[in-house]
Amino acid sequence: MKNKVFNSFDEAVADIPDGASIVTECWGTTGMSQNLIDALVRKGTKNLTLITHNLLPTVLKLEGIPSANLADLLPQLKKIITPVVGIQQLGAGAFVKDYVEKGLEVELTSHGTLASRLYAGAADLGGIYNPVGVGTILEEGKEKRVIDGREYLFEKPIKPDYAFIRGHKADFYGNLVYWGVYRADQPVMAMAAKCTIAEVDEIVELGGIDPEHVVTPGIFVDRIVKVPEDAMGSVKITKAAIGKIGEIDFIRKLLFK
Amino acid sequence: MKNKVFNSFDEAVADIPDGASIVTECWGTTGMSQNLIDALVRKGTKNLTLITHNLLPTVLKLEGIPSANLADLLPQLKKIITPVVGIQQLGAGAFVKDYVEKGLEVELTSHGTLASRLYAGAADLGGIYNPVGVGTILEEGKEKRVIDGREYLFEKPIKPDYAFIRGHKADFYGNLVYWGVYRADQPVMAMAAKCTIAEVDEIVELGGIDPEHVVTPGIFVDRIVKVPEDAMGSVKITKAAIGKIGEIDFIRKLLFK
Amino acid sequence: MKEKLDREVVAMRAAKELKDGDCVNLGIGIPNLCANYIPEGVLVETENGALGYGPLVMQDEIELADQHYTDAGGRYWKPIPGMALFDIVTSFIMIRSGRMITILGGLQVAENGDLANWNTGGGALGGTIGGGMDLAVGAKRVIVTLEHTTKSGKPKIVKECTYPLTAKRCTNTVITDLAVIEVTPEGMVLKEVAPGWTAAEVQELTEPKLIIAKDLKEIDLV
Amino acid sequence: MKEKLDREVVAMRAAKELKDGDCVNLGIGIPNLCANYIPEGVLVETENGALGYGPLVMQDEIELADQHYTDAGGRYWKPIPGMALFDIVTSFIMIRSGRMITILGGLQVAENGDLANWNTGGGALGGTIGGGMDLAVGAKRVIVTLEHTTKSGKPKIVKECTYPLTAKRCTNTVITDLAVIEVTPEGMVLKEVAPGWTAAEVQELTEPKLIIAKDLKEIDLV
Repeated sequence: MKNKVFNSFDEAVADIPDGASIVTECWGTTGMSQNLIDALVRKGTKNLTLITHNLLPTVLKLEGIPSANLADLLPQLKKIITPVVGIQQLGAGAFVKDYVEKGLEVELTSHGTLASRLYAGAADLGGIYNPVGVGTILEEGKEKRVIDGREYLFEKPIKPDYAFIRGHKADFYGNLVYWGVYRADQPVMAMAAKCTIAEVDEIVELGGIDPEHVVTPGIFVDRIVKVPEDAMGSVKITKAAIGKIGEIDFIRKLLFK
Repeated sequence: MKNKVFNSFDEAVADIPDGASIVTECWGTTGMSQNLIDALVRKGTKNLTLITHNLLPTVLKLEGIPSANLADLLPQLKKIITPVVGIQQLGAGAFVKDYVEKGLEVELTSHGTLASRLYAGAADLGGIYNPVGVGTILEEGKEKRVIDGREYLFEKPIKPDYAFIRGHKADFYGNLVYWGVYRADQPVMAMAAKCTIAEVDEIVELGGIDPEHVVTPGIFVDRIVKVPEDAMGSVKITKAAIGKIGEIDFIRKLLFK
Repeated sequence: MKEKLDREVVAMRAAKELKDGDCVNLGIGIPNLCANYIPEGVLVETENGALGYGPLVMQDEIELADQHYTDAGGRYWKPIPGMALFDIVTSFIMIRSGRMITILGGLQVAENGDLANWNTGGGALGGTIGGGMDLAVGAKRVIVTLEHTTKSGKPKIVKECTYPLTAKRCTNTVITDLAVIEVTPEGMVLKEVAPGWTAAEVQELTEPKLIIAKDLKEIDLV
Repeated sequence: MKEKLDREVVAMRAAKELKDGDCVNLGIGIPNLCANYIPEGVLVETENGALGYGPLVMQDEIELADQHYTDAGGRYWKPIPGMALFDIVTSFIMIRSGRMITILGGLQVAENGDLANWNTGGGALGGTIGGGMDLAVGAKRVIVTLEHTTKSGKPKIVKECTYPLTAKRCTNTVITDLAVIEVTPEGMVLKEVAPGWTAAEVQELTEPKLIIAKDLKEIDLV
């Protein structure tokens, strides 16, 4: 059986060349492939195109909370495709602005459009006509077409070179299940990318995942690395981080009812 | 809590008007919503557009096997959109031909294109550029466009009025799981249709389906009917049918190794 | 000056628009506050992939917070039986296929239903699009909640939006701290006013000409 | 006349193209027969939504047949650990995203790789498209298995297909009862011939001019 399990995050990202495009998940700090991102930061790969739902606010890091942080990758980026440049309250918009002034290209999109474009990439489509963004700044530079009396914008598929995804359990074929809202963008990212690398809580034997419950079939997962218990993004460290977040008043107000 | 459970198949299809479009599953005899189809045959609704992967071979019925049969709906159809008009070995092509001569319109498509068009309908897209069918008879009447050096055909979304789907378990919100390859087209059909009617083996309490295992969230399911144990398509009847199929030599050779 | 409704009351009034069987996605701002007043049988959706989940975790129950159960704004919620978890492709099909009601915040709403709610004018980096445009275009009903005027008293309900748009002609109902307004093909119809306010007083703080509903009444939370 | 390989042997030779870690979708006809000869570590996919499933149910074990576990051709298979079940959207993404190898049957293959395999000329009703066009366009490698000639001895490997096409320029490898041929930008390269046959004899039954591989060898099943 072909071995998809890598022993280290550094090995798993070792072949990613300068100029590659990478899609990864970030909703605040949930569902991030923090260990793969850190490995790519260590490797120093340049001129990357990053496709992501979000860029993590840096404030948690500044407060010393052991939290995932996609913003560390900013100095290595040529371009970002995202619906969320930064969360204003946490000052991330300003943070990104510095990089934009130094030449970082930002392509804005809506999150649903990002989902459809990733689907289009995965399903080998040449493009889609999308109703979202008509009459907004997202129209700029896009073909507009009226179909059955309604306006649409032409959007290109997204087919990233690599996806970094965060799973819960993987078996040796790469069949994956997620946990809660960590699922989010991961399944479509895995299908759209040419090479998908997953960091997971647990690796199980074949049969350890009920075939009816598989969310991402193994054919879409090329490499698997287990997240050690004491690594960033592990359940243990994440629980500790939530505790600390609860001590910081303004974040506490933001995140708790 | 809004009640989605209907007590009979006839009630569940009672409001379907002449001229409606209906998408339903048919892979041979697996995954069919036979009881909803039978109810629609009883109702006699006319000028229907049927979207389906397949039309069931009639031969099983001729042989007296208690098996699902979508072909019963043929006299009520104005149009079919399908990748499989009939299975030649079972004589269904000839069967459909009679109806075509009497005015039935057939729109051929590939199965993957059908999946993408249903996705496009569900995701509210105006159209897609599809690489499949270029250079074939499926080109006829379609816009062709070169995108990044490759040819694509423009395909319209499919947004049927009704989906008849076959689930395994449903809870009271309509959250659904399937069983084996009965899943197939059902999830995307449920999402693309304006009104989705499900026939299921079992209806369970809220909590009877693990939230992580839900395949079709309840928002996509408008009506639910339980398949009685002695009805067509129930596990009991289907087992009996397989036994009978095994007695007919030429089908046996077709379906068993 | 007469008193306007407070944000919590606006949220309560907006939540009254929902009924048993509805699925709703709540935006940032006043809509967040609606979470506490959702009628029974209404399922709440979050675009990061959950529908029909339980109440939010309160500040004094932080030990219940689980990173795997958060909404699109990063707030923690409690899992309950009957909820469903799914990916963003499914989530945005829910949102775009006309099955969802959405309650959104707003910076400006125009007479024709145009909505501006994502960007105060800082260019591409001036705000967060997220799933807001998808909700505005795709939802079967868009309810916008906002304060009737800016802090300096300028109308937020305008003839034409000056802030970058979220979507064109998308708003169905506007609920403010002064009024409930329906957007119709004939124009904006004033349906309800805050207690103690007259239609004329609301009109004064509103840029487009309002059509006064025949059955105009006071905003009522029952 | 010299003996050609039988269908079972063609299937065995085709299955030899697969290696550990490959995922393969098998079409109707000779490809069906490959199922018995799939090397270890190769996962078989069926477009109705299963990958990595177990062996087919044999005629003498009908009691194992379960309607919930069938392939696209309606044949019953046995579930095994490690398999995955999914819907057609996921299935056709697998097929179209260049991750799958497919072994298809063929009516005709043209010099440039054009494939005709769905329709013998009866118009729209003349055949079954199913997922065949998706496989031909989307698979990372298309292996076509067919008899080298029609029953009346006419070449099926032709300069241009006369039957309705499945897809243009899609075929990578042709495996027949006489030869293994690679489709390259320079033309069709004859790589292997059936035992006892010469390149010239194969050429005689083939319409396009074949390029003879330097390392031409006999078809070998080991």
